[in-house]
Amino acid sequence: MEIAGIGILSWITFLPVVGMVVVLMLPKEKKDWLRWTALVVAALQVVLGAFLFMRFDRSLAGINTESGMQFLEKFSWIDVRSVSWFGRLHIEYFLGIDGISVVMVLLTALISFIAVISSWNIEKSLKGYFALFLLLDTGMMGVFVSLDFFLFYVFWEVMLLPMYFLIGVWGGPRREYAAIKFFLYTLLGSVLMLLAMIALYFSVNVYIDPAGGLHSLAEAARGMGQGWEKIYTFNMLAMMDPGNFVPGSLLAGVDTSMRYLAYGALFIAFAIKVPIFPFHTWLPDAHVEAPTPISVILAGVLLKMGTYGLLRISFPIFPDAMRHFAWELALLGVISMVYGALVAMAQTDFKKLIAYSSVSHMGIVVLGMSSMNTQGLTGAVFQMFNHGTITAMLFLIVGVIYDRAHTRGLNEFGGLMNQMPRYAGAMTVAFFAALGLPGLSGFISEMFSLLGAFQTFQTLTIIGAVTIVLTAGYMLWVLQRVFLGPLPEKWKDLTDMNGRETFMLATLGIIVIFFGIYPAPILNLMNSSLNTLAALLQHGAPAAMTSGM
Amino acid sequence: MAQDTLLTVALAVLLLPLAAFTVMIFAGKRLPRQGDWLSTSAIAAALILAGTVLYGKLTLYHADTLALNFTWIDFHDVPGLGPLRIVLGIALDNLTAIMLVVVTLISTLVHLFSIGYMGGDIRYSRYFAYLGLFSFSMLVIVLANNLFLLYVGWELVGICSYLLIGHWYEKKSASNAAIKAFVVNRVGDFGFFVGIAILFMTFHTFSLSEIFDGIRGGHLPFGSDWWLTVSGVLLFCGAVGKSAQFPLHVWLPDAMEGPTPVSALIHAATMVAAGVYLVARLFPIMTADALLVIAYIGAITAFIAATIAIAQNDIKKVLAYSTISQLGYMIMALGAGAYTAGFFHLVTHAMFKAGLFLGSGSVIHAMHNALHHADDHETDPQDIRNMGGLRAKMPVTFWTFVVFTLAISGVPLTSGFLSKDEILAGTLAFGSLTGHVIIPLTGFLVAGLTAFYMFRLVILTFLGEHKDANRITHVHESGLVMTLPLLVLAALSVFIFYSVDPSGFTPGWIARAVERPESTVPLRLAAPSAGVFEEVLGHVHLTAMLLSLSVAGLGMLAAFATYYWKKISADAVARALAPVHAFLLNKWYFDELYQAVVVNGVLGLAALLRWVDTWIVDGAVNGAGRVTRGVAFVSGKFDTYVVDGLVNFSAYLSGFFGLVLRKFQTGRVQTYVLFAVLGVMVFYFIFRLV
Amino acid sequence: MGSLGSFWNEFSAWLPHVQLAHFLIVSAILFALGIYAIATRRNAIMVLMGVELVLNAANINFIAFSRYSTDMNFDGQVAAIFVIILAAAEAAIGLAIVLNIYHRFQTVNVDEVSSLKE
Amino acid sequence: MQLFDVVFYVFALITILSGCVVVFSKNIIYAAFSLLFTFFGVAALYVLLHADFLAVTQILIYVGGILVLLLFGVMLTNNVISVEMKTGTIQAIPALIIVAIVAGTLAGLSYSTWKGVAVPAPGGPQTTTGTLGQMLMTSYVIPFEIASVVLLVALIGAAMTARRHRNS
Amino acid sequence: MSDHLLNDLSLFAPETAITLTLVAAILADLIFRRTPLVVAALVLAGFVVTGLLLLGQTGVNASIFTGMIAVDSFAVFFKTIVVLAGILVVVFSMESGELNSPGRKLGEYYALLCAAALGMMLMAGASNLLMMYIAIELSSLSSYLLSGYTREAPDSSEASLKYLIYGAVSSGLMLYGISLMYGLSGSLDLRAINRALPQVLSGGGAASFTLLIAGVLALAGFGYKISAVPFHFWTPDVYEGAPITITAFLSVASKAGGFAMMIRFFKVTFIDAGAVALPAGTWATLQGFHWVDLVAILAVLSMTIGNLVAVWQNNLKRLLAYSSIAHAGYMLTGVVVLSNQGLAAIMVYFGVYLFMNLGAFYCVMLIADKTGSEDIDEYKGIGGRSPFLAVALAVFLVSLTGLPPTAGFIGKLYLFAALINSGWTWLAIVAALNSVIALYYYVRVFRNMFLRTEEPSSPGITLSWLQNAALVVLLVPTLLLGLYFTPLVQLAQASVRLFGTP
Repeated sequence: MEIAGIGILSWITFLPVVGMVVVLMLPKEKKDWLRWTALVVAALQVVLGAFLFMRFDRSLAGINTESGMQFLEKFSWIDVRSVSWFGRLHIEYFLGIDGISVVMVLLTALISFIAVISSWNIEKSLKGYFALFLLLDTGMMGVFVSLDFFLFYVFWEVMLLPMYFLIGVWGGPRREYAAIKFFLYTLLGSVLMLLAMIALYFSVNVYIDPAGGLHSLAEAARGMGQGWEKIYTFNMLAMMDPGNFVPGSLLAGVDTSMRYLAYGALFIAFAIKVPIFPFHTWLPDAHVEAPTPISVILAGVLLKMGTYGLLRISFPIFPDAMRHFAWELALLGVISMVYGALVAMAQTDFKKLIAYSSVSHMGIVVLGMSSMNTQGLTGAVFQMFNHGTITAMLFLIVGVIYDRAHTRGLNEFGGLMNQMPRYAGAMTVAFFAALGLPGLSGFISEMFSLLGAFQTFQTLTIIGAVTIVLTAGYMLWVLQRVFLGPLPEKWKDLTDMNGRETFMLATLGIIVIFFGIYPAPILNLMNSSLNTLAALLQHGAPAAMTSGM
Repeated sequence: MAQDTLLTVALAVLLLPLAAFTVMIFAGKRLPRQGDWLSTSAIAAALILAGTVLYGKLTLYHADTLALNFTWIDFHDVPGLGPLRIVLGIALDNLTAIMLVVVTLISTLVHLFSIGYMGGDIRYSRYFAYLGLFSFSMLVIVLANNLFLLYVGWELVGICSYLLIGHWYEKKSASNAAIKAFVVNRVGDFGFFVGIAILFMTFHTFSLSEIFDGIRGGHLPFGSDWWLTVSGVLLFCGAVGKSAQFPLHVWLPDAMEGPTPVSALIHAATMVAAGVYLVARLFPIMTADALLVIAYIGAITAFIAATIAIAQNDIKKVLAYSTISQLGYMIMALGAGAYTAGFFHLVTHAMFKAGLFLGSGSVIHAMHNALHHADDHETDPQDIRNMGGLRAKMPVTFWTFVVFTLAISGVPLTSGFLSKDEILAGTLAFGSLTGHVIIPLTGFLVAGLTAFYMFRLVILTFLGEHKDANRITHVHESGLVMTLPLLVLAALSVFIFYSVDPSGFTPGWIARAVERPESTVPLRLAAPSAGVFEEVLGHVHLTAMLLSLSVAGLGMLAAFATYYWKKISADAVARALAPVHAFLLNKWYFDELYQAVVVNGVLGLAALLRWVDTWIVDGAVNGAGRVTRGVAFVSGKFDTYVVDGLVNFSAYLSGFFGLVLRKFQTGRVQTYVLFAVLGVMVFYFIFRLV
Repeated sequence: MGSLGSFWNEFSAWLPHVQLAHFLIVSAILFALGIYAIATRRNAIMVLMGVELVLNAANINFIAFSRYSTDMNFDGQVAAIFVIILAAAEAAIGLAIVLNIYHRFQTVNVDEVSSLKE
Repeated sequence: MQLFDVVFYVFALITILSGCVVVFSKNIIYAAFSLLFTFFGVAALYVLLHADFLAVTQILIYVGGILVLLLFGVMLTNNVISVEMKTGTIQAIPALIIVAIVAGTLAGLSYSTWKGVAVPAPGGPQTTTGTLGQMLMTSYVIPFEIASVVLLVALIGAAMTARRHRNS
Repeated sequence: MSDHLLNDLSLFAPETAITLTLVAAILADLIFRRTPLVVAALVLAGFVVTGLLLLGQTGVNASIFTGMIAVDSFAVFFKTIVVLAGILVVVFSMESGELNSPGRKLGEYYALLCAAALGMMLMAGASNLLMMYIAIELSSLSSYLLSGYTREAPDSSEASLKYLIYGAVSSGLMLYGISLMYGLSGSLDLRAINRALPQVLSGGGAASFTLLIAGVLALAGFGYKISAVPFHFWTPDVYEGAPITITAFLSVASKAGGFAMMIRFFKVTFIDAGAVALPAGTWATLQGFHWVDLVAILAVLSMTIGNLVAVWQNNLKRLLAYSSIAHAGYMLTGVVVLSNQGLAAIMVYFGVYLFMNLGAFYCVMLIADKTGSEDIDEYKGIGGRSPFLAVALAVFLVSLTGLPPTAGFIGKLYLFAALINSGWTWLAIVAALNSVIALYYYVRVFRNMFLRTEEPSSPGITLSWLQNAALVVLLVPTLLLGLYFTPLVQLAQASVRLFGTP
């Protein structure tokens, strides 16, 4: 699948970089040119995303097999052939997607597109803004398409700095604090990930043939070709094969304390991103201070990177540790759910409330994932998508009102329902979706997450399900405080949404409703992948892992 | 008519209101007359189709269950389970067919009534749109053959209820009531959901018939009898919420903040009956213990609500509590095993209670106009103490109201007599079978109470003298669009539509169409079978009828004695029993209790956690932070000091150490030299020890 | 106590007969004195004197080891020569810098030359 | 105790005591002059260790070069006429403790490690000069050359600093 | 004999070249008094020639001048770092406002720079304790003079004096340590000491304690050169007081020499030649002296204290000084690892550190030349006024933090990899957490540059073409090596060979 000799995944990932270069070359004054460049790039990404969606083979599973991955691109990137004592360092530029990542790629393309539109009224140093924005876009996309851990890590980190600046320069009054908090938190997580990655690297051996193809040890045992060489690897898929672990290496074996430690390090890295209680406190600050489009990106895509990381890396590579800590994981998910909901309830700042609701909603994802069965995983991945669209809507909604009223105090509003009917319509869809109303996409994912989790952890799920009451409580309460009741005198002049705002919210709203009624198109994408993943998690290591050591 | 045709028509019944909703929500305002005709005709068409379906079903496929399924989500080959599909679909049995007609009928009448009642409302088209959505959602519940769709419809009717209760959201009380309704319902749904989760986990399907088959095959949740009962009770929780059963009944009276036709449709006839319908649907999986719980919950609800109704003065509140009480009746009936009677009462109650609400709506409408005319904004148009003597001014309303009242009180020749009588007989039979005599006792007591408070309502509203002669002159009978529905409902409150035999001894067509389904639970857990139950029922039927007639008569007599003939002074009684009266007037203090315990508890917890989040989780720094910064409290700028993070904490710590360490950098090189030498010696001694 | 006593007996027997360790101990004391001078004297020139003491101490070590090594190896002595040369160079540069400081600050008190800190 | 031992103790005492004066004296002139004795004492120890060339070098370079340099420094930076010749000490107490530990440790270690080494290496040339010269030209030629660079640097540096004084 | 000597001399060509440059610089200074640029150009050419001569030594593995100096790939690598740093610093110096004030001649400056470079190159190659001492002294003496070079600034003189005193003590301590080593082993040659040590250590307790204190004293000398805690105290003061060019040179070249020497000292002296059956590329240390733990503690202290104190600095030079202490700590972790992998990691780190650290100092210099201040508060709004310079500085700082896709990440990656692969997980965790702390103070600079509003009146900083070119030269490897680091890694892996080790 190539366009002009370059694979489609590379296109979708690096288009923003191209856009960034264009933006940097444009003169500062041509603000509309800058905006349109970004928009065109984002739109092209959506087009490519649509293309991926159509051409994606629903029957391939992916997860831990290369043959199951699609749109593969694989080139040798770094290849240091040298001394015996280090071995050959071979890092691949390895892109590919399966059912989990394709959903995230679509989400990223979509949310980026929306966020560009929502950036239209940003005036301050527009050039820098879009340059950073597009770099961020590449980072996010890259995380979801890379299958090489090293590459994954690079993309993961590439996204940090633009985010820091986007919050720090274009944010609210306490932007510096929020930005540095975000940066430090995330970096703390990622250095731990780095260590785990290195530990994995030195634990996994594969054979490389002269053409650069990798072969698992099992394959090599069946019949080694000429000039095959044993190397360590960053290849995630190789890491998922327990047979590739070097006996006696750091992470070899099953249920060893080192494996738990590495899993824990990865977990913290991802948990900070999700964020899972108690690593969540950067989120409210970052959200509150970030400008609207960045909040949208943050909630819509960035948080997903955490859960995606768990699904893509932690679970398949450490199924044993995952199983061992599944209950704890579920517990944290439940705490996030209930805690996030309760704290949200006590907020008076609109944006902060939504930020905490994100904690709660992402908790559902975590709970669903911890279930280790298809229903729960499906719910979780679908919830990732839905939370992306729904929370993006919610933040856009806050942005709309903030642009007009310059305040986000929940208690300062009221009665906007009549004043801004279109706005009210969008808001109704978003809020009802957030509280899990059937017919809207959030419901299905929450339902399956909980149903799946219930199979594995009855008591925890029951506790977690309390949030369906709490969420209804605070969401409707917000609705009441902002939209119902009499309209305060000072807001008599608020205008309804303009065409641009309506377009964004309508697009997302339609998606939310469509997938709420008929989720099959998106569930079909991930189904076989998640079945495979569930099987991997349930049955864990194939015989090679237990007997080979 | 072929099966497929029948199902297609049923599907059309389902989709017509949805189509109306879609058009109305987007284009309603731009249509002529804001599209009320569109909604009304859509639902009327649905009614006709529903009638066809009912006829076709009863005549052609009396004993069959027709189903239409489609695969909604295909999980393919799920590890550990094999192929898993989420199959959704609709099923058409007699119960469904009847419900279809009931729902569309009431809905059509309410639409009609609303044209008059809601005329001139600022959100007129929106109102009709929501009615359409509600009808659709309710039909989803009715038609669903699986728990998933049931739950979907369940939530959707909840949200419609929310939207419609909050229709006049400028009033804080209205939006509060809307939130309360939804959230309280969600509490019930929580149990419902867990119940579904248990069943799904056990059977990996949402389909009711498959679940029944599974249980019949001896496959129990967690392999335990107890869990079967629990899942039944949990599913029943949904009904507790939706049908406003004790202890979640508190939302329904508040829901009267919505427009009266909405109360009639949603909060009297259909949605609240969905709980009853749910229990009926799930009857086969209920164990004897679960049924007992259900019966008791129903009885308690019926009793509490009836007592409260006596002391209420708001016309709609009285009706609301009456609804709760009657719903308790139905639930109790189902719990007792009087399946058919319970369902039958659902149908008849739908007619006369909708009628009562619409009648009250007519009264309120008239009162409202009169007060408006008199430029009186103080007087409550819904307070029955401000009414009286409306009979002459509103004859149609009055006479239909009387019919409805007779029906609810169970006076012979009305539909209510038929259904209520059967319920009481059923409870009596249950009492004699199981020894739980409190159930029938409550049943009879509540029957008496019902007659009493309903007649109290009629007398205070329509009979006697009006309080304000000036005002009464401005009271007028409502227009045809409002009275017509009343007349229709009044007609439908007569026995003849349900059974040719007014005595109730020969079962009517509904009773024949709807038979108690076989229980699927293992025999050791099941309630006495239908056959056994019927037999006992036959023995006690006459007794029950006589008893019910006498208590109803007593109730009526008491009402007349107190409020019409004034032989007994209501005030004196109230004074004599002041604590009881206050207790009843304040609805057993449920709201206060919930406010104090649940609402404040949750909000308090939320506030506490917010505090914890900013202080402990996010602000572990502050213990230390305060020491250094001194007087965070005094400064009043609490937040600036408070909102720091764990990151700040570690940053603080590292900063602190940095601060201390940099003090070593004195600028005096000789000190550095000394440190270096000291360093050497320290290293030496440390490693010497190691 | 016994071990301390036996140590003392051994030590007092060892003390009068000059051997390698005697030189080393003198060197150690000289070394310590040098360090003390560097660390405490305020006058920069005194500090430089301390440095010379330290270097001398090391030289005593080198030469003593050279003398007492089994093969009379001269490496130590050569090292000492180089140390002396370097000490001279260091002293020259040190003095130049100190003079520079004196011109700049009008003092040679090291502790007064401490504007760079923290 | 033989003569060797007595001589050793005499010079060792001279070295250490004059060293003490250098370190503890309040007057910089006293200190500078007692440094002279220290250097002499060390030179004498070298003689005892059969390092005659080094003893001479010590006297020539240290006494003739370094000490004179230091004295010039003293003169240049102190007004000799004024009585302000005294220089105080700082942080004496902590330094004393640390330095005592250093001395104790080093002396103790030297004693315990080398207390058994009693016999000097046998023979060897009577004078060391020739051997040293040969070594400097063979195995130590590179250090020797580098040392010359060091001296060149010292020269440049001193000149640079000195010229700067003139400029300013 | 003379053949031998000639051969040795040919292998000594780079050092000879730099020595000749030194002499030439002095002469040129006397001849071309009016045109100081000539000296600069001459020295630059000298450094370049030295560099080219170094290239010719690729693959050599020899010991010259009777074991005084080793010419091996390891030494060549570090010499190259020194020479590259020298070239860049000469380029920096050519347009430094601080140095090129009217009426100042830079002849001695360049000559001393050559001398310092010579000393550092010798440090990299020295395989004899005496040679090491002389090399240290040569580089130190030149550095004392260089850091006191600017006459107007009293800070500069003060820095010079402090450096001198601290340096004298450190080298004195080291010398005493060397003398004890000599006493224990009877030799100054590292390999001879290595051969003698097992017998010494077998003798029992006292000798091993003496070896311990000798090692610790020697470590004081190394620690001072690489500014490791607790021998780091001079670093901030000297870095702040010295001319920025010299600070930059010290922070890279001096460290490079120090590390090379330290590694050679520990690896050659304490290698257990008798150990068998070790995996390729790893080696064992002699029992009886736990220098590995010692260095590990030194590493932890250096990075932690360096980072923590850096948080509080307001002067950017001083901040970078503490950051360089912390970086020394990171690199020390590589010494802890007893394998070629650790050495390679240090070298990779150095290859990267050269560019990023010099780059950071260069940016600071360019800004200070304009604003006259190194205070972080003065950096407000620079991002708006001089975007290229600010972005360049940001890239260097990001790289120092160790975030991808910059080269600094590769350095960290290799160090962590070496640590984890050899089981030093806790050390890796400490190092990783430290890089989070480091972010905190680097970000302060970003914040002032980009987040704080600029004062509209302040003019932008215009750079000459040479300065722009120099920035680009530093910027390109900093970014490129982050994405494609094969050459650097190959070079490092090829350079782990130390003469006299298996």
